[in-house]
Amino acid sequence: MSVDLSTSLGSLHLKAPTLTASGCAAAGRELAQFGDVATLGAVVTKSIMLQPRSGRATPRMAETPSGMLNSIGLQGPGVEAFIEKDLSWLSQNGVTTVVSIAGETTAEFAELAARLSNVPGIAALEVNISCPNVESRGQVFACDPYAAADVIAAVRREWTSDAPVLAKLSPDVTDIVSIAHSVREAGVDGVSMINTLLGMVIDVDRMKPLLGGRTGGLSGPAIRPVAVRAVYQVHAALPDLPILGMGGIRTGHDALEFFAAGASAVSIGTVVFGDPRAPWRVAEELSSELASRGYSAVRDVIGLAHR
Amino acid sequence: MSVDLSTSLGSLHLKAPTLTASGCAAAGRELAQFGDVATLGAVVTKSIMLQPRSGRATPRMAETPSGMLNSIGLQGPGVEAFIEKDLSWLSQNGVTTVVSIAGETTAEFAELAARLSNVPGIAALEVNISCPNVESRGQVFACDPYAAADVIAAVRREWTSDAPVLAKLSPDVTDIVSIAHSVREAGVDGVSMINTLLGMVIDVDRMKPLLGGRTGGLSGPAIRPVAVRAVYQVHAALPDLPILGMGGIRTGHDALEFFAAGASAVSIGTVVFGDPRAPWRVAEELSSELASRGYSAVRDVIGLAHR
Amino acid sequence: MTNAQQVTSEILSIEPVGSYYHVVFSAPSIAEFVEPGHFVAVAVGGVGSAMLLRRAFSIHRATPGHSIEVIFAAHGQGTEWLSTTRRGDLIDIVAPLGTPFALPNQPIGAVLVAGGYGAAPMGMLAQALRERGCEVEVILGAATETKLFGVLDLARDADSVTVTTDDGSSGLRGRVTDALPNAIERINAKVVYACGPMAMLKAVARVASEHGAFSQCAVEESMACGIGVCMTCVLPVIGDDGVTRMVRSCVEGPVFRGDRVRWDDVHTVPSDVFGAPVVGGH
Amino acid sequence: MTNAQQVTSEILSIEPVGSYYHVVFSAPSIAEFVEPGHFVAVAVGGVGSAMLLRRAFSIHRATPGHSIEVIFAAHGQGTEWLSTTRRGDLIDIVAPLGTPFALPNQPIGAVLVAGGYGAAPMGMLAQALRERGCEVEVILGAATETKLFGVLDLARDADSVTVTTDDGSSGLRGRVTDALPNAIERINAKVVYACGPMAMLKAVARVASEHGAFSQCAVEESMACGIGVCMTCVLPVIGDDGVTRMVRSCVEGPVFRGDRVRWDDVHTVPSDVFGAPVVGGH
Ligand SMILES: Cc1cc2nc3c(=O)[nH]c(=O)nc-3n(C[C@H](O)[C@H](O)[C@H](O)COP(=O)(O)OP(=O)(O)OC[C@H]3O[C@@H](n4cnc5c(N)ncnc54)[C@H](O)[C@@H]3O)c2cc1C
Ligand SMILES: Cc1cc2nc3c(=O)[nH]c(=O)nc-3n(C[C@H](O)[C@H](O)[C@H](O)COP(=O)(O)OP(=O)(O)OC[C@H]3O[C@@H](n4cnc5c(N)ncnc54)[C@H](O)[C@@H]3O)c2cc1C
Ligand SMILES: Cc1cc2nc3c(=O)[nH]c(=O)nc-3n(C[C@H](O)[C@H](O)[C@H](O)COP(=O)(O)O)c2cc1C
Ligand SMILES: Cc1cc2nc3c(=O)[nH]c(=O)nc-3n(C[C@H](O)[C@H](O)[C@H](O)COP(=O)(O)O)c2cc1C
Ligand code: FES
Ligand code: FES
Repeated sequence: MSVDLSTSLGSLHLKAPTLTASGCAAAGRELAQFGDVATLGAVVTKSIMLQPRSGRATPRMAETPSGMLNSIGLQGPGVEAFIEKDLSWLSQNGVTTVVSIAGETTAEFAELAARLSNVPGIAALEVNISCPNVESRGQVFACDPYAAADVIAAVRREWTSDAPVLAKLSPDVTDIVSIAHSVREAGVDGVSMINTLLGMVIDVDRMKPLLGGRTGGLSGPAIRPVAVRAVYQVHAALPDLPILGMGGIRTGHDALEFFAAGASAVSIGTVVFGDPRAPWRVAEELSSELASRGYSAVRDVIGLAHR
Repeated sequence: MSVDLSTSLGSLHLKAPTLTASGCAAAGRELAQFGDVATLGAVVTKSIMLQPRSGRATPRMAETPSGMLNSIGLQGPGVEAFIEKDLSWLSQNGVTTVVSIAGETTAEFAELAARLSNVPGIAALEVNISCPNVESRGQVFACDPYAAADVIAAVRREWTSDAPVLAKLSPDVTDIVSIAHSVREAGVDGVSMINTLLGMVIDVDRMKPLLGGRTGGLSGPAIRPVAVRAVYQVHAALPDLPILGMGGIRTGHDALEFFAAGASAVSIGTVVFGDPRAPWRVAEELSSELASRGYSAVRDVIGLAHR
Repeated sequence: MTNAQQVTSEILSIEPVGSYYHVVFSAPSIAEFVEPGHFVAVAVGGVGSAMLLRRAFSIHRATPGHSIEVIFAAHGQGTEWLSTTRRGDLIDIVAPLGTPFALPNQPIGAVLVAGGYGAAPMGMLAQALRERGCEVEVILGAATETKLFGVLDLARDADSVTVTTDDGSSGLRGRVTDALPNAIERINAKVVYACGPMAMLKAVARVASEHGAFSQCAVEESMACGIGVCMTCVLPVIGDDGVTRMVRSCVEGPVFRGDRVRWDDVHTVPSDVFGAPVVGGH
Repeated sequence: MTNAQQVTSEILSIEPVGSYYHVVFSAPSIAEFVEPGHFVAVAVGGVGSAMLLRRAFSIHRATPGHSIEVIFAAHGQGTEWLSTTRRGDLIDIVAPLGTPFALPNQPIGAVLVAGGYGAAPMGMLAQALRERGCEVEVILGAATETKLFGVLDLARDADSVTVTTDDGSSGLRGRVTDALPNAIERINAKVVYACGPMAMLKAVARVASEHGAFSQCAVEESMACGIGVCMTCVLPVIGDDGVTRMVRSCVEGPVFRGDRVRWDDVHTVPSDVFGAPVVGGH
């Protein structure tokens, strides 16, 4: 049986259900040696900032049980070089591109949205609000419903394109549903969830936090149950809000859990590091998982675990 | 080199650095076939409630990558049977016992503290505030600084024993430091951290949450980086507050991370299910880890990663 | 309660048998304590494994001073891993665990009913019963022939063996319970022992009761610890006092009296269970 | 950039050599593309593993149409696991990865310096250099004799081999850099190739510069992806434009010009690096 794997995130039609995750596929080019990136649902690019950025000191990663910590610190070339080099490569290669943006102030987010608004080849904007807000003693935007809504409202004002705007939520909150409510009110077309969990590894030889950035973001299959719970909760509360689900997806079976919990599409992040073909493989496996259970379209299972 | 593994949690002296974790060793008796429980730092008993309690429907557990979800629902015999059967066994066998209590209202916690105050053989009280507060639409006490402080203050009022009172904190909060502050103000002698993270697994055959209780608590090595971070943050903010650290400890090396982050003692939870000798083994391994790095006492490394 | 031991065991052999694998674990200090119905909890995954929990298997055979054996189906990740182990590999095991089958004091007739790998403990059980002078009838069922286990061995250990398969590929087409009434009558059985899927156990318990026999059913509940400390493996069982409690199948079971298990309420919390949520409460 | 391939490889052999293991991976479609200095990323842990990330190893040897080989030390959990694999096991590998050693167009003198398993790529490199008519001196160092690798093979592939050990258990007592100035002078070397611990690379780069030679250093940074998508493996490297950037060692490296790496600033973010935090900013 052939399974229809196409889906959508709000107004964005996706030919395939699996996307890359921001920061886990750079801007797609390196993955091209392992498969045709144009066949993916989309490439979600590494969060870009206005200015070039060196990122944090190394070590920037620590492997942990079924996961890893990273503290890259948003290293990147800045939005101008990104448009020139990365976006152009993606466009030329016919890749559906979701651009992730990050800022340290609400104004920076707004400026990024304004700058990218008229750039062709952007299928959606993912607003990574899981960054520290320098105007609020470093509290992460996504951890405060007001700060999160401010950023989204500012982006919305500047964003003149029809492409949907997604807010990327952090799981490090007491009540993720309230954050989802808040960004929805502020005008997002959907949410991406989850970003990493704040974690730490101690290097007991040096008796110091191992990572250059001291804390890091925990990702990978270790966090999958937290991600599935978050997707389930938000879909239960806001069934019409499209969700791009992610967090530890390794197999088609895992992806199916996210769709059943309420995701409309999924991103594959950390698992790509161990298996560069994962975004394609997971889509193929998802197809078999659906077929073997008698479903003919991935859209048919979205939110099914809520019945 | 012989390493001094004794430590303390506030006024409670512990002959060994590893304790069991609440809910992961019942009331100690079953572990006795694998080792002498009287040699452990302490047995922390399964959270006990006022009344007998059947717990949740099965399935109550799901294995997840490097972790597991549980939704036991605090099954237990109620405090009277607990005192009669469990506490008496523990006392007779010379086991250092930390009693964990749980309630659905502040009054229930207070009543438990009152009932247990004059019962001999309780080395410390661990107040499991990671339970839903029925008077507050099921919000977990530990997720709200006011509710958490109310419970602790109420327990403190009724608790006439000299044994220290610990609050067990949940990681499912935006800012665990503020909760720690709050329970400290309310009078705890220390904190236990972390309890499980809220998670979910979907059974994609039945297209329903797998667990009888739908969501469950995620534990095991998967969550260790979150636990180490939480311990580190709270110790940084409140260096004098004793911490009983836990979350995914599997080896002596892991335990050493917790001590370096600021824990004064550690509990071994989920890993006991796979290795019933873990509480003893981890202590032995910790001793070697310390010796090989030239430390002669575990007390000397508490908080060392903060220098 | 027999004391369980945690030991590092060497795999003395591992071989496919039909749809299953047959493993022999060295267990010199354990084997003598094993009774029919005991189980072993096996650590899976080796170095750097993501699987924290042990897998439970009925003990198929125990050779005192030497080894214990299990029969397992490669089902999910842990048993798949186990199927890739080889002779000489070292594996951590905990055994014997659980409450074994209760044996009669009288030389009565007994029917042993097993589904699939549920036949694993039946050889030991048949031998123990015959040593006590019992007449032993065995009924082995499975979905299809390759999923039958132990037919030849049991033919030796028991007085008679009846085989049923759902697809008729071996023996009678049908369910074990189709053959059960006859078997009970034939030897005037006073007890039925069963091991297999929950649905089968439930049906066996009912048929046994209907025919005036006791039943001893070995249940299979998902277990996190296997040693009684976690409370994941519970099911509603009626006590001697008539009160239903959520009882641990790893310690109080896996073998229960069939008439005591509330089969229809498994996976629920019956409202009359000890400590059940009160309305308006939890 | 050579295209990397992800393939399921069979372990054709795995043998201990001194303190290390020597593995031969079947890699018929990969081997012909391998150049000296390339590395392979190996998935570890098998079914149900908690280890998500690949382990990187220099390619020791490549036999076109057939196999690639690595030398590894069992160090942490992943390499420990790898050491328990056996002939016939299937393992997922990605190769060839990285930017290999740059080879000279002229038949110049070259000194190859390696510490411990850093000797792994040196045989291929020596061969490639000699094919170009270069004179090749090798200096192999290690803490102690059992940690030396490749002495005999390199004696065949190079013009001369000098050995140093920290404890004097083999060759000269001392560091590779103690022997380096002499070696450079002896053959009037124009380039020094180095592979080993960071501290060694730093010293080698300095000595090479002091003696007017270029250096090509293969660094070893902790890598999450190995393919250039994660930005974990960076170090500060000065570009042709004189600007220091945090550069990926898995793609732009692992081999860098020794005079371009800011050795003293590795594991920091120098204040003059491209995109460095501005004061008051991030
Ligand atoms: C008392 C007892 C005796 C058993 N005897 C046998 C036997 O003789 N032969 C045999 O093949 N199997 C037996 N089983 C079932 C066996 O334990 C499961 O097939 C096995 O645990 C599945 O592990 P997995 O890694 O393949 O599956 P996974 O799905 O990867 O397992 C995930 C988790 O769920 C648990 N789990 C999954 N399925 C079951 C199940 N059916 N029963 C209990 N836990 C489960 C696992 O233990 C593990 O913790 C027995 C189970 C129990 C409780
Ligand atoms: C380009 C390159 C070439 C290498 N060549 C060789 C070689 O030929 N032979 C050899 O024995 N080793 C080599 N190494 C080092 C080897 O990759 C590590 O020893 C190995 O990854 C350690 O894994 P583990 O599971 O033993 O350690 P763990 O501590 O369990 O590893 C945890 C994580 O840290 C990473 N890590 C740990 N140590 C290192 C390290 N020294 N370098 C990079 N990553 C590390 C691991 O890859 C893993 O992701 C090379 C490394 C790089 C980057
Ligand atoms: C190395 C690394 C870098 C990341 N960088 C970003 C980023 O720049 N922006 C962002 O929104 N998320 C970033 N993430 C988070 C992922 O996009 C994803 O939300 C998270 O890792 C959970 O998914 P996973 O478990 O599949 O990786 C990064 C994750 C990793 C591991
Ligand atoms: C099956 C199970 C039952 C638990 N029951 C309790 C409990 O009753 N009270 C409590 O405070 N914590 C309970 N916990 C949480 C543990 O005590 C511990 O805080 C948590 O599991 C993290 O530690 P670990 O990763 O070592 O298990 C339970 C955990 C598990 C896995
Ligand atoms: S499996 Fe833990 S109590 Fe039975
Ligand atoms: S290891 Fe990922 S970019 Fe180099």
